[in-house]
Amino acid sequence: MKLGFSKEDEDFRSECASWLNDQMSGEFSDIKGITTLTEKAERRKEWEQQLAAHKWSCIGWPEEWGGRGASLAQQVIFAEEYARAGVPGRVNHIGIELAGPTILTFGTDEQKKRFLPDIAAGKTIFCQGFSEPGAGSDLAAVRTKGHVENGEWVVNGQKIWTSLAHISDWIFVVTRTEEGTQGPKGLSFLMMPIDQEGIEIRGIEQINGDAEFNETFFTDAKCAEDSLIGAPGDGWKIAMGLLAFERGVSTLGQQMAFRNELDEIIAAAKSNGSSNDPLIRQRIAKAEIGLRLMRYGALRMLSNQDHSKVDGAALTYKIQWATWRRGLGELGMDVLGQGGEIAEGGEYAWNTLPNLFLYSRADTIYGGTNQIQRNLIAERGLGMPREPRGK
Amino acid sequence: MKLGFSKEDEDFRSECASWLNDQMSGEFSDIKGITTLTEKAERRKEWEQQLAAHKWSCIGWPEEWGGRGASLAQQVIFAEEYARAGVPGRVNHIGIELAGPTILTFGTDEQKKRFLPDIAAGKTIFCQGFSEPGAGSDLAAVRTKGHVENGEWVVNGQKIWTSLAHISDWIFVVTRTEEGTQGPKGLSFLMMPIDQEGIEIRGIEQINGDAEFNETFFTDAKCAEDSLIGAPGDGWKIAMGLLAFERGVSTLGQQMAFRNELDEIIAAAKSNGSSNDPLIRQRIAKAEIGLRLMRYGALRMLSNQDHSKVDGAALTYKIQWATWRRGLGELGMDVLGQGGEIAEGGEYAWNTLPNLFLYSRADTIYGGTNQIQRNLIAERGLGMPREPRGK
Amino acid sequence: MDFAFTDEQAMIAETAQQFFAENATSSRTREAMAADGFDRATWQSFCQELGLGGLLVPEEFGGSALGMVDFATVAEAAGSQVAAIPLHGLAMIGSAIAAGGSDEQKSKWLPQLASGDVVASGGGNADLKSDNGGLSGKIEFVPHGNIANLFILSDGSEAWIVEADADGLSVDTPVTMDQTRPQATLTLSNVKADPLADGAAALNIGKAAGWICLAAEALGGAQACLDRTCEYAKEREQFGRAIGSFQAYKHRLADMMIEIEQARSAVYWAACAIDEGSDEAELALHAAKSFCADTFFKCAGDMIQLHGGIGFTWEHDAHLFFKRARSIQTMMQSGNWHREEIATMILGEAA
Amino acid sequence: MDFAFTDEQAMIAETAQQFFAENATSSRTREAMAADGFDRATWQSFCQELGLGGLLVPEEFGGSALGMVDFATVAEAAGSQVAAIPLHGLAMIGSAIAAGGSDEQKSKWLPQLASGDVVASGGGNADLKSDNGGLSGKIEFVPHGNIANLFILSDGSEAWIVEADADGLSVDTPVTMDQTRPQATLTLSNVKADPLADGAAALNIGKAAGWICLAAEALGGAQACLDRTCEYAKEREQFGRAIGSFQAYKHRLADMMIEIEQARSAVYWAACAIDEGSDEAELALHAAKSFCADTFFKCAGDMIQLHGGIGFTWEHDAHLFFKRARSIQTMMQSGNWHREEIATMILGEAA
Repeated sequence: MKLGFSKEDEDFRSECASWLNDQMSGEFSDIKGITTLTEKAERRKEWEQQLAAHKWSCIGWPEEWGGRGASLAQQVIFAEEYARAGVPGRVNHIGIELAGPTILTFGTDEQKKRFLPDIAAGKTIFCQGFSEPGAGSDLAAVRTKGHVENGEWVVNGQKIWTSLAHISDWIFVVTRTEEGTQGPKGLSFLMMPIDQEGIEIRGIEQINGDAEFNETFFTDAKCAEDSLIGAPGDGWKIAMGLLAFERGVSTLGQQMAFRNELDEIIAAAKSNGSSNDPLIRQRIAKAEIGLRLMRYGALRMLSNQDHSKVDGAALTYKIQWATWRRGLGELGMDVLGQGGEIAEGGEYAWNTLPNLFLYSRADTIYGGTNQIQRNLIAERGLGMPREPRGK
Repeated sequence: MKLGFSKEDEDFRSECASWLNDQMSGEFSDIKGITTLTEKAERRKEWEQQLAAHKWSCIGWPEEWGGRGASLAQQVIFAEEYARAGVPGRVNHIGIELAGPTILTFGTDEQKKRFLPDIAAGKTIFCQGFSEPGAGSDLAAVRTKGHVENGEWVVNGQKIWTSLAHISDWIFVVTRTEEGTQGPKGLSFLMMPIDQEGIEIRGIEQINGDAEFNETFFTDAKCAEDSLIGAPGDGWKIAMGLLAFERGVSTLGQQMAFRNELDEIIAAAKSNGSSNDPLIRQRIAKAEIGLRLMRYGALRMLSNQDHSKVDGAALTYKIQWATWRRGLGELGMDVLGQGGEIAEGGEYAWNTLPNLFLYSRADTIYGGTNQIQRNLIAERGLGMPREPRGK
Repeated sequence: MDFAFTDEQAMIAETAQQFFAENATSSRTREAMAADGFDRATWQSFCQELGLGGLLVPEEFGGSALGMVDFATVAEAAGSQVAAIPLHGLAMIGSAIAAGGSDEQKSKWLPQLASGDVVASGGGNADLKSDNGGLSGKIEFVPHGNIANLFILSDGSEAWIVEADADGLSVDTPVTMDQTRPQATLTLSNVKADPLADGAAALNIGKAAGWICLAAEALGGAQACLDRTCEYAKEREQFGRAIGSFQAYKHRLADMMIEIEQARSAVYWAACAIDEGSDEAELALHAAKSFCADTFFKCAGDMIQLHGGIGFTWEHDAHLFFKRARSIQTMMQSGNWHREEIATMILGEAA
Repeated sequence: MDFAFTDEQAMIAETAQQFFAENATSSRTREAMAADGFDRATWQSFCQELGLGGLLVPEEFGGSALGMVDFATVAEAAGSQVAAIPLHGLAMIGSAIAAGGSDEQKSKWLPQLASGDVVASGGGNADLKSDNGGLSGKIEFVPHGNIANLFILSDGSEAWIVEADADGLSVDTPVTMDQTRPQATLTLSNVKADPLADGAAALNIGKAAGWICLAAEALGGAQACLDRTCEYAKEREQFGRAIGSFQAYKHRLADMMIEIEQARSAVYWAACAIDEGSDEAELALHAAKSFCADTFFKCAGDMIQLHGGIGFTWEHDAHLFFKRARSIQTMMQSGNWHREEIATMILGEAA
């Protein structure tokens, strides 16, 4: 057990920090510090390509597909330095962290050739079509249907919470391709181009006034027959595999963004004097502890090579960060006091802390609500009997 | 809506306060301030009889059965003054508050004549046989069996958590009297004399070192055939009726005991300086608010004459006080700090606050766990679908 | 001692519930949110058709002189619809003028408040300066200050009536998170101000009325969050069952009810204590404001959570409750402040 | 960077788990509780047969000179059985003497500590007075002070070795709530005391070792509460179903696991930080002690609640965990104190 980084790793840290800082003070200074997912999307696509041009786009991927085959320590370092430098989140997060690894694991050679280089190069932006209205956190309740017609997949149905769909090129969708099936059986995993007549995207306005999420409608939407990943009926298995990728190194980058949020709260508390309030002091200390434990939980999870046992750190990670961040949103507002109620511009648009307060209410919902997470933890982690399904 | 008491009521308050204070500074000064249920049981039986001799034993009962037919306001006042004077809890609480009202409501005239005068007079002490090992909070799972033989009821089985059984004269037991029945059907409600060969009582040692609760074993235990309240099979209905009596005026007396506990915490905080700690101050204020809201919740519940609707205050009362008191136990220990770990005598016996800390862990369990309470609230109070029973 | 509504109180409560359900609809409230946060139509009907504008105003000045308990039932009903109306200002300013105004001040303003012709609000700042009848300074977070015609402003000991169109007064209204109750910033530069005859009495009851209003609104809001979530829980299915049949879901609903029942005791305890001049009134007010605001916030947060994704959309009403709950928590002092007041009563000042 | 056990560490952890499960059984612990709170048989086997008494002791003095990570795995295992052994004193005093003792002090005491022949404990009080080598004062809450042969006592800056049989030292042992770790009161009247060569170094590492011990015990205890409750949940039926199939029950178990996983990160982060001399060590220690103690207390309370009535009996082991958890919360400063230390690092002293 060792927490420190080697000399080589620290050199690597200097290298990426220096490159990222150069970018953020130079050519891409106009996107530095953006915290929302939607702002300046076009410039951020250019940033994806800039990353790719310097081989920083997907360092954990194998070299043959545009990565560096970087070690865990290096990936950790890159994620930390990326966020520390104030670089905005990756608009192709889903392509790099989810679609890419899924194709690497489950795709054919041809599919790898077709998709991976363009994802790595920042030319193909992906989004994710899992949730459906009425199905909520229950992936097995998918009703979007797909069938093959004239050598193409034809898809009909509706997805919801398709984050960033409006700026994406491709979407992966879980569809029910075997008629009459229910639950996890009969689902398939398809990659579909978004720019076609059969796909319509509508933004969903959120409580903070933004519209990062979308509803996506499929009306005889089409994709080539070989856009299927795995075999027909493998959709559930592949989707579950993909969800495991979600707990990868990028969590550390996310944590650095949390670090910035907590630092903003600390600065606000110092500036308005609430840093002298013992109740606020306790809460800030708890938030600090929570963030540190998140970091070391993530490192435990990433260091863990024993895949034969349930990884408790991994299983509890989603609810842990989501709940922590929702609490952080409340802490931020309590530090700001009544002033947190006021938007500074003339519009319904929010600075970091009030926006965190509003937005973080979604954290405990999307990607599996806290309730679903607790079910999973109790059933998979603790061996409790499954919740009976109705009907 | 009116909270103040009338002139007559305030006169009544003076009257009972003065009598109670006389007793506690005079003949019964030796039992003043006792907070456990078990200490000095024999003297406390004498106290029951002293109350009866002065018509203070069951003021809410009709005059013909030894009561005063007192108004709600008067009952409220008596309960408050009783506790304020430092009088210990009633060892015949169950007789006065549960068995008596149950007999009044469901008993025959003969049963009333047989039991009520002696209960009122403090001559018959009752305890309660509901819970069974393995049945927990699930009254419908009762397995203790009763049948009629030679004109007597014969009972076999085991009850648990029979508080005060070792000093009681009678026990009421819910038994399964129709063979082959399950759930709420086929249960009957019997009154049994405790002093007989067929009944054995064993104390259960609790985590605070006391043994207030018992296991009670029935081996061909007997009672007269007319000791059945209601008809055979009415047991469930009567038990439910009895549980409603539990939320009567005596709750206010219980609250006065809580008041004394909170006051002891306040005094300890002032004395050791933790009253200057803003975190302790917040918690004491919250405890104070909680106690006040308990009082006004109880008054709402007692004032409510509209029995057509669910009474939210009544339905939520048990979990509210139990959870509040468990928190009070933790607050008391946090005020005492490390000193709370130390017993003052040379034995494993605890002063009020450490004892409260230990004992209050039972509050959220007996009489229906917090979990069961939440089920009831959601199902009866909010109309949510019932939890499916297994098998 | 009878802690249940009288028949008359029950009737007022029912009338108010029905009125707000019919008038302060989601679409009307959202129209107001998109404009100046004032649902004029509802307010006009409330004051004139329903005649409840004068609830706390003495009969001789066109009111019905009812008590805080009656007012609380109305504020509870308004809160349950997140109505975008200046009820808080009416309660504070109406009761303040009634208690501390001169006869002239009362007869000039109270009838207009009762009729809804004048919308009132107020605020305070210890740094307010009064010089030869001219008031100068800055007061932030004046609820519905953007549409008020009349203010009572205070430096903590004295109180003045200031008209919105007075020279030297400027009213700025930033965008607020809760768009159903905008908060204005008043900047005063030697503004003509009419001192209330008995400022202390006015402030005392005005503050109490304001706290009762917020606590009762919070109670109504919290109950609405629970009611709406219960409806959803019965209809919505997941994993093939109504989500309300899942035990963990049920328990969260139960936890909401447990808090709400206490909040209900708190509001009516405090209202009764004021009406009866009880010496518990101050403690009750601090308890009610802090407890109800926290209850509402918890319930509104739970409402979002228990609705899942849809609860997080602008389209759904959950965020109206959530934002109102947050603003009530911050208005007229935080929960910690109120609890510290109670702690001081019990423990004395901290050393 | 590799935040997983080495093979050797995993082996020590497994050995210790097995050892305590087999030795520190409920019946042995209860025997100790009824007597002086010291399970001698387990302690002897631990030090001698298992040879783990010298875990933190340098090799030249009969120890195995392992690190805090190794020690934490052992303390975790001891905590999971609420073992009635003076491990806390061993960790504190052993590492203190190793770090701050003279060569003579080390060679005199460390081998005896490692072998278990000497049981050590310690405590402090700023009012301790040293006069011509004689120590006077009173020190409360000395864990297992009743059976210790050796103390290190401190006034916060200096530290002295005091032998239990020294003239002028009296040891009183009141009954404590947690009977598996009695807390003694030492009264000293001009007691012969041998100052440690480097008191500051000794105190520094001794405190760290003590915190790690408590945090790791708490982690082990919390995990045991969860494990035992899970077993119960699978066996025990109510309403015709295993109680572990009820969603609310499941969610509480899940909440325990969520906290425990964080507690695990906290313990090994802090232990690593000490072993590696990281500048995060101080923060990590405060985080670990406060977080793990709270986690244990929560889990032990939940263990009682989720067992229902049986969990509240003396016969069931739940109360051993509950009382140990409470005592860990109070030992070596409260959670609030540790968090305030962290707040001071982040925010500076409060004005």
